[in-house]
Amino acid sequence: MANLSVNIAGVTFKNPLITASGAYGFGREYEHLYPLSRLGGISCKGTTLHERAGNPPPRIAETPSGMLNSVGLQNPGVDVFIEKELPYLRNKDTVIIANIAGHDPESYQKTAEKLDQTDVDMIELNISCPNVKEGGATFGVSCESAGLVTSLVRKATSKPLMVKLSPNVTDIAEIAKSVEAAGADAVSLINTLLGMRIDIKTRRPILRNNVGGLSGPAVFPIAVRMVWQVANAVKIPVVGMGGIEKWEDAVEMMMAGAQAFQVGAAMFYNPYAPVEIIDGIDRYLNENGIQDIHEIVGTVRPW
Amino acid sequence: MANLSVNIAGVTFKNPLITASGAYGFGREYEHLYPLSRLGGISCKGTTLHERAGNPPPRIAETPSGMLNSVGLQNPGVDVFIEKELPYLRNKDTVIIANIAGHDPESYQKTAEKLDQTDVDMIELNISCPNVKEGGATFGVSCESAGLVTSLVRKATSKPLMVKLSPNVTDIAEIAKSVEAAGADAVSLINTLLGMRIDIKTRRPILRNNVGGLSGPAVFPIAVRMVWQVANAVKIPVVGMGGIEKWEDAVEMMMAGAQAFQVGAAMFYNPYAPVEIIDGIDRYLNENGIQDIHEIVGTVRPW
Amino acid sequence: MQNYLVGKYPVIHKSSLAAGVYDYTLYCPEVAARAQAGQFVHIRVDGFTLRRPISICEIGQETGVIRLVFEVRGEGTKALSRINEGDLMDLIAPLGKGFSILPASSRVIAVGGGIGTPPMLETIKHYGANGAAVIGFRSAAQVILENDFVRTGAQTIVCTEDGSRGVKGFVTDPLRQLLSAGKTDLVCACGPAAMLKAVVALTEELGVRCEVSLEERMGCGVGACLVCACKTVKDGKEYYAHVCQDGPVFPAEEVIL
Amino acid sequence: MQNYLVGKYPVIHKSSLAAGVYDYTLYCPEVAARAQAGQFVHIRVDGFTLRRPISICEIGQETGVIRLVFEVRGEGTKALSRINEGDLMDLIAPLGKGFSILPASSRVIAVGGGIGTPPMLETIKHYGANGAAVIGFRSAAQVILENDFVRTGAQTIVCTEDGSRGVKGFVTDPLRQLLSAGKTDLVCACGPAAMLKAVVALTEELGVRCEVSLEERMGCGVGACLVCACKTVKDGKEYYAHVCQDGPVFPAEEVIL
Ligand SMILES: Cc1cc2nc3c(=O)[nH]c(=O)nc-3n(C[C@H](O)[C@H](O)[C@H](O)COP(=O)(O)OP(=O)(O)OC[C@H]3O[C@@H](n4cnc5c(N)ncnc54)[C@H](O)[C@@H]3O)c2cc1C
Ligand SMILES: Cc1cc2nc3c(=O)[nH]c(=O)nc-3n(C[C@H](O)[C@H](O)[C@H](O)COP(=O)(O)OP(=O)(O)OC[C@H]3O[C@@H](n4cnc5c(N)ncnc54)[C@H](O)[C@@H]3O)c2cc1C
Ligand SMILES: Cc1cc2nc3c(=O)[nH]c(=O)nc-3n(C[C@H](O)[C@H](O)[C@H](O)COP(=O)(O)O)c2cc1C
Ligand SMILES: Cc1cc2nc3c(=O)[nH]c(=O)nc-3n(C[C@H](O)[C@H](O)[C@H](O)COP(=O)(O)O)c2cc1C
Ligand code: FES
Ligand code: FES
Repeated sequence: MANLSVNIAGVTFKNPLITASGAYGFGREYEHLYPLSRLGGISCKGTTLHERAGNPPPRIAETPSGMLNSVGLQNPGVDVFIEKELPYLRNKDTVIIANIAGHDPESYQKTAEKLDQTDVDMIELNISCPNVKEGGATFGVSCESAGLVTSLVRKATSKPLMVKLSPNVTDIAEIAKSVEAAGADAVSLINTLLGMRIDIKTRRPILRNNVGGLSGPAVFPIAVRMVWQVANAVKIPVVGMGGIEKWEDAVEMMMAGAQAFQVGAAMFYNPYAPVEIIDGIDRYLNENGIQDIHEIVGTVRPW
Repeated sequence: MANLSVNIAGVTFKNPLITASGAYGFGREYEHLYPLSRLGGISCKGTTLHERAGNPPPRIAETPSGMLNSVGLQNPGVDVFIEKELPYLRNKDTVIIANIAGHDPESYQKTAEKLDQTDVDMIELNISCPNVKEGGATFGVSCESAGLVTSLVRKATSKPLMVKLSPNVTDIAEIAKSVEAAGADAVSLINTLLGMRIDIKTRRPILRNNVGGLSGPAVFPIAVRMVWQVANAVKIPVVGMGGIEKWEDAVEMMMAGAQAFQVGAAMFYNPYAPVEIIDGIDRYLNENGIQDIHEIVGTVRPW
Repeated sequence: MQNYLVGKYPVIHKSSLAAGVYDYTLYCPEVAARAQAGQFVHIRVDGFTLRRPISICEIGQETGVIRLVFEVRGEGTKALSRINEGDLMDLIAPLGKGFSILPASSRVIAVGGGIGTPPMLETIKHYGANGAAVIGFRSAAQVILENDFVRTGAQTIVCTEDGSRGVKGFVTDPLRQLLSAGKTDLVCACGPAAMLKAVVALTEELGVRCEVSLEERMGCGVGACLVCACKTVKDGKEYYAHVCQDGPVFPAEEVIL
Repeated sequence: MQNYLVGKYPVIHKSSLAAGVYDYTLYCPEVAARAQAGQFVHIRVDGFTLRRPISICEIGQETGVIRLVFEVRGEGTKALSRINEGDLMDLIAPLGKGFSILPASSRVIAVGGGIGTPPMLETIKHYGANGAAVIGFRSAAQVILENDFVRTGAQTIVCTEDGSRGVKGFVTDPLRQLLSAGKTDLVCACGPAAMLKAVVALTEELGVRCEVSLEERMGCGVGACLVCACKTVKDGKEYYAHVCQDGPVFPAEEVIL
């Protein structure tokens, strides 16, 4: 049996699969299909300091091999998260990652402070939500603001800190370097790409928010490229995501340099995707006589 | 019969469909399927001052609803283009757009100067080819350099000048504004998004160039969003492209703000795509009692 | 507590009820065993990222089947309509909260509009002759399921906007008459927003309990992704409920149409 | 001058020749009428952006059919292999430059390796008993088309790497013997790069004219997009030719393997 466990910023994941923030809730809706303990980790729905109603519907539009969403961080606020979701997840035997967003550096900081007192295993700092003006995307697109938010949150908590990067930038490796310098223990990427669809009958954007975040298989080649660039630019671990739908994609992402990976949209069409991907990787490693999953990380040999 | 003709920077296109640079050669390979006069225009394969061998193969990789290419501007140089391709195309009764690239501002300028003496109808300035170090992508990602190349070429020619923008940037509307200010008569977008695929069996990038440009339906929602942003930021006409495969997509792109559009990758799986799209738009306009194609341009009403 | 299934189930019957409207029967005993009127299934369509939600039209608990009736509206339903007898349909089912089930002796009126009509069939079945169904369509060519409703024993009133079949006009006129004729325990409605609005206004006016089934674009279909938001009011507070989990059926007083 | 067709043609026969190797016959008189040995077709696969290039294995000019033999290598060929008799295949065809056609009285040897074997069948047919075919496979289980080659009248030598069928070893040994036995006008080869390399070295050594069929990943398939580059030498100058238009068949002296 190959070793599937990975260690990211001091946290041990029993396998490298993490369900992506916002696409899996807190796992409640899937638990009767398979135990959540099968998952390496769960990145919880994005939480903010105070409750957020989210954007008006429609919040989703289909695109070729992908989808746009504009949920807009609907969530009950960090206090409810701590009271209600955390105790539920705590005894599921999987790594709990709190994903946080904010509308200014202080709200990020305060949210992180509250989580510092809890037993979440890791904080994922979302500075890249394209769906709300206050969703942090503005922080994620410049090195200065990305670094600033990261260093403030860094001071607010001693939890392992992973910063989630936006793909809507000219040079993602530069942003990664700046959050690394500001104290991030890991980076995760990519968040969604900003996109738009129009209903040609009504001549209105399908999303009530006009624009939304693109995810799903369509973005996979962009995600692989960015993970490769970032993994070559920073020393901290990289968690890759964007369009992973089958075990081959996960292996490709890891070869590009990801130590772990997240899966989002694929679970909408295939609720069993997480376990199928883990089982596929396990089979792949065994069939190829690979003892440890680490042996494939970053092994792509460029020409 | 609805009027399909559009005027961009003083050039009249009999319909808004232009075959995208690099995906259609000079039309020779398709002419026996339908006359090239059916096309609004042809944006010719990117030409450089001197011959270029292009990148080593493989130069193409498949992705979900898309493809990566890394042709690397293989072309015989602008002189051969002028001598051999231009006379051929000239009597095809369609608008000829010369697409030019360069490795430094001077080579752009010299290429434009040579074309200025010819009867090409329009120059498309490619500052966004991600496939060669000298392909201009570096010019396309900052406002300063994009503006600089544009103004040099502007001085070199009195031909209508369209600047082709890169999507690999944080704020494409800013770049559009800077090339507008530098004298561009129109902008076209999007060029390809930088992507990567890895063969997990060999652990090598599928493309010999490691990375390549993503195009095809996968990028369509990103292209629509960018066209919408740019059309709202500049006064010069916008030519939209990226993932258009059917007439509905073209109509959507025009509603987002494009006065004309280009079609690339779709022709690989459907060589008849150009005529099917034009016929579809024609039918759509007639069925909806729309007299003139201009009536749909930019008509999306945001929420 | 979730108890949906994920699986591929064979189509044992397919037919067309009207232009572009298809009628499928699937053999899926486990789904049929736990399904309730007003719930829906989420269907995977080859080549599309998002599943398509379709209401359950009829449930055969003994025969182990469910019936789905849908109209081709876009590319996804067009692709679905190419599935033939013998092929498999990939479902997440059953999903959501259905209509309240009152004692069979209750007076319940089902109101269906257009392609919102199918889920009302299973809903009204339970009440036999105590039920009534008012189903409205644009014109005669669109009328579907009339005989099926008649066979449940429910008084069945067909309306068409152009009067080409049944009562001319909207469902609200016959509904008002039925409601005025005697005490009604529950009105269940599914159809276009304008129809739901009128039905809710009418039942509110007459003080009759009412439940409506809503539609919204969906991602996961199971309550995890929060995309299928619809504005509702509870305890005087507005909030975004989620059609796939909190609905599709909501008490009329909670919805903001 | 281009003269390919774009169309959908019915599959009139399908069978399997070996594990994962499929044999299709399509009815497409217009394609058959203009196709030549060594040319290929570009097949659209539902759900995939890129078409798949497959060589023409046999051409029935009178019967109006072409035959395609391919191996499942990845997702696209897997999807293609699900196409059944009666279904349509969407082709751009015929494409590319085939093998040179010499007078039927010429001595021509066809060399095929693995799944590179199919195009050699139509190629050698033309020469009847003047032809010879050397076809190599990993082991007995992979051997395909042997009887078809025998039926052309050509002397047919099967090789397997493990000796489980025919001659043990690579195609080059029997090829050398055949070439030494008498004057050969042309060697035509298709197969893995290593095999082509060996065949080209051998024919060069013996001064025999040789043509090889190359593979490269393709976009348009018709010469417009320039993605299918392969390095060649002409008049002492290296340049990127394009497999879909300048090839797939090239004179051995022009290719750089
Ligand atoms: C709970 C529920 C039950 C439904 N039951 C039925 C039924 O029994 N019969 C029936 O004919 N239709 C039903 N619908 C509507 C049906 O889901 C849509 O007509 C269908 O999704 C359209 O898909 P498409 O691919 O044809 O259209 P497209 O416009 O191509 O679809 C694009 C995207 O928008 C979504 N979408 C488009 N219209 C709707 C809509 N009205 N509601 C939700 N999503 C939509 C699609 O699911 C898809 O994600 C129901 C919808 C919901 C929410
Ligand atoms: C001119 C020509 C003739 C051919 N004739 C035959 C034949 O007669 N029988 C046969 O079995 N195979 C033939 N091949 C190879 C065949 O095209 C590939 O095996 C097939 O494209 C693989 O597709 P896939 O989806 O299974 O693999 P994937 O790896 O999933 O394909 C991904 C992409 O890579 C391309 N690709 C992968 N391998 C090759 C390859 N070897 N050559 C070209 N493109 C490739 C695919 O076309 C696709 O675009 C030929 C190739 C060429 C260029
Ligand atoms: C419906 C939806 C909601 C999301 N919400 C969040 C969120 O709250 N916080 C966050 O960091 N990312 C969020 N994301 C982004 C995903 O976590 C992930 O980065 C992205 O979807 C790419 O992965 P995928 O292609 O596998 O879906 C959301 C994505 C979707 C589809
Ligand atoms: C094979 C290939 C070659 C290309 N070569 C060029 C080029 O030389 N110059 C250029 O400006 N764009 C080039 N492009 C980009 C296209 O013109 C277009 O911007 C892009 O493909 C998006 O459109 P699509 O999604 O319809 O293909 C090329 C694209 C492809 C697929
Ligand atoms: S569709 Fe995901 S929560 Fe309703
Ligand atoms: S595949 Fe387009 S030129 Fe060969």
